[in-house]
Amino acid sequence: MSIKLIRYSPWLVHFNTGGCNGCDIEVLAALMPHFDPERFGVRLAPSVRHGDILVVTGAITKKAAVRLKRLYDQMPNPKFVVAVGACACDGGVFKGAYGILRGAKEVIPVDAYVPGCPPRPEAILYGIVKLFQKIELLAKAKSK
Amino acid sequence: MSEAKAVPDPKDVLRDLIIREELVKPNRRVFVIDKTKIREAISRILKTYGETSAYLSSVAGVDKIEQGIMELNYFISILPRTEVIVLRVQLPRANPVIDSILDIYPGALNFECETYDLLGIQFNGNKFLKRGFFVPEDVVKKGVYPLRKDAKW
Amino acid sequence: MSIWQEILKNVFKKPVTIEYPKVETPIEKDSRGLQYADLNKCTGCSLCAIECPSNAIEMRKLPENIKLKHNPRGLYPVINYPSCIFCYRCITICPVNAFVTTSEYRLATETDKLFSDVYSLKTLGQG
Amino acid sequence: MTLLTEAVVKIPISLEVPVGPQHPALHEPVVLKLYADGEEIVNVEILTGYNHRGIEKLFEMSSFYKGVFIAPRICGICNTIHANVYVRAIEQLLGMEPSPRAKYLRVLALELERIHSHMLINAIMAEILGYDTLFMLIMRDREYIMKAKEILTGNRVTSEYFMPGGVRRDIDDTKRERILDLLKRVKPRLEYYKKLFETDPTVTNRLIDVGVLKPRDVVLHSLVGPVARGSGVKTDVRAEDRYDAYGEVPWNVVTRREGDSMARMLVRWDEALESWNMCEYVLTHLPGGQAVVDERKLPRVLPPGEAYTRGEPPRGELTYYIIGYGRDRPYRVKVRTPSFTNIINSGFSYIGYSIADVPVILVSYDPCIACMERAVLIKNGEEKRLTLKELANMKKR
Repeated sequence: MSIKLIRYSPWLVHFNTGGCNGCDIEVLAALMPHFDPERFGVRLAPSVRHGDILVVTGAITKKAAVRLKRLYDQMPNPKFVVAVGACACDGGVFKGAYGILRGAKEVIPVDAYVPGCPPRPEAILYGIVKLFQKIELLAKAKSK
Repeated sequence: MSEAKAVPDPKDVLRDLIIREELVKPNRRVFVIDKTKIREAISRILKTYGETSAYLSSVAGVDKIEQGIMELNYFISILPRTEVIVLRVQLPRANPVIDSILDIYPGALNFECETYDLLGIQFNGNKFLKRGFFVPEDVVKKGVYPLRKDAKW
Repeated sequence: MSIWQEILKNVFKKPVTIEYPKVETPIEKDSRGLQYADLNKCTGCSLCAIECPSNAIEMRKLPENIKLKHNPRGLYPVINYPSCIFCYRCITICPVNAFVTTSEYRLATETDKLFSDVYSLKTLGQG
Repeated sequence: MTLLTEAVVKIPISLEVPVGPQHPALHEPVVLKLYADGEEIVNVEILTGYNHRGIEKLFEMSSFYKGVFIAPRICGICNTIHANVYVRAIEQLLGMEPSPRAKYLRVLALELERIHSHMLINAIMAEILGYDTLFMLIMRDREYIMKAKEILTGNRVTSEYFMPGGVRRDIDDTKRERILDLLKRVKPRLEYYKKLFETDPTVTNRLIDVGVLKPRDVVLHSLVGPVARGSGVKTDVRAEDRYDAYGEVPWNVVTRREGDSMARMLVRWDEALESWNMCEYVLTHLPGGQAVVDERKLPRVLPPGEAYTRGEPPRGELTYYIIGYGRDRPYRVKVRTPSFTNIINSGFSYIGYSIADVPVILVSYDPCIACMERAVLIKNGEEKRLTLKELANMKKR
């Protein structure tokens, strides 16, 4: 039941793990009046402890990976992770550099991937909508 | 134009320190100087042009493994001449040590820390140097300087 | 006085918000979106896979039942979209202009693998 | 400075406030560790490395043309200038010269980016001050610039617009008209926001006389860009090097004498208006000819040599030092980003101001925001997490 409730007003936690800020300004733009996701109750949570969906952007640097894991552990259950951008999905152009890991999936479980470098704000919202569909399926499976 | 004439040429300022002159594209003059003279050269530039018109633009270390040396390029932007000059020093690769210019140019802090962390060039007199300024822990533990050409991790 | 003008203006103005999933946002037709190889033109030269900055392209063998005269090696490029940075280097470097470009951006997936082989193989059917 | 630190460590009530671990915008994000005596800041320690991706090594490992696409990913907000400076370094090695039309189009892309970046940082400043309406309004009008950028380059943020020898796509007359139309909508808004920043007490009360920098400090600490120009140091690489078409397009270097946070923000508004004029000039005086370069015909191997090119991103001087050694990949690439000096070397400027002023001063250096979302406040062993905004409001409590 609790999984289903998230759908009504999921709060995002945005964490940049060391990317170029391109995805960050697109996540920011997706929350701006032009798209206004507060129509669905989506908004940025002031703290991880209030969040439902963790939006990871940027290449996962080794120093930030430790913090990402800690952040994920601090989030209340049920929690979901969206990896935004090529770097968070599997390293993007930085594959093979000594400072980074290949994608957020090496640190935490990821539920949805949004490709693009950076993805458009519409694409990010589409990714979140896609996650909702997944959540709904999960809720159905649980209620059975 | 008359203003530009009043500003002395950096070549005249550093005349007795220059070992040889090179050129970096596009039209940046390189003055190769001895590694012990770097402090003198920089304080001379600062004195000549004044404290508000010449700033340290960048410090680039290069590992030249075939010649067994490390090169350190100080890029200095001289505002009244709208020119960038390069001071180049060469250090032995086995023991790359140079005097810090931190007390002359406080702006050298980030460059010296970065160069130490990535290339392992020691700056005498800079006590802010530490490993892990940029480089992740696991690379630091192995004692590897990632920008050296023989670095493996 | 001016504040009343401002209020009146804002009352009759349309809101800037685009109700996104219901209403499509206006997108440039030539903005960089999903791209895939057209197998009618591709010669399997692997240049795109070599040049790709993010190594998102792998060369795969064509399915057994397909034999193409212009593609003697039987290879074709498959793009992994979550890894692709949509720089279109593959398109500008391709010697035979074998790539099809679209402005499709809705690519979100639940796995970290989303390959372009489906789109590429479809091009053969179209003829 | 060191004496002060030691003194503070001994005072039991002193406060240690690390701001952020996260500072993604720069190629080197930082933690600001503030040591405060009561409300007054006595020392700032800057820790780095959370964003170190090893890009300089990556350049050495991949070919020159892959580097053209790696360079923009150093910073997403100033990506066009990164690509531009890198590409110009390659052009220097190759001895190539882009066509006049390509030069004008490059200036257009760079200046559109400058407008949107300056609007973004001013919006962030408004948000830090608690002025959310202004934040939303500026972000709304910024979308017009993003649209113009999309029409020109094909993507909203990362443009991939530059190639040695020219640009990667051209514009036709309809596109030109559309960009002009979008720009015309933005200009009155830019003027309005500038006036707002000058007169609105919500903004002026927090910004004036906060974080004053003297010209001498600016130059000795290698601070660049609007930070230096706000203190009266006339440094602008566009005027010094006159790269691309900056020698032909008429424009002025904006400087201010005050040196406080307000001066830095107003320099940004003035520059945005200046960029607007440049964009309009470029669009109305676009020379004809070929702008798009055929990438298949570019040489794969570059001659040995060294090139040191500079550019002026929205945040200050950006330099690339590239050594080629006769192969298809560079021997060494050294990147100096503006925020690298502006943030790490500016620790001295916080001293003497109160904790609530720190976010204001930091944002006025344009650290590529979003980043500093979280601060930890440690007091008497208790740990409390604060957002940057809460930190800014601490004075009022």
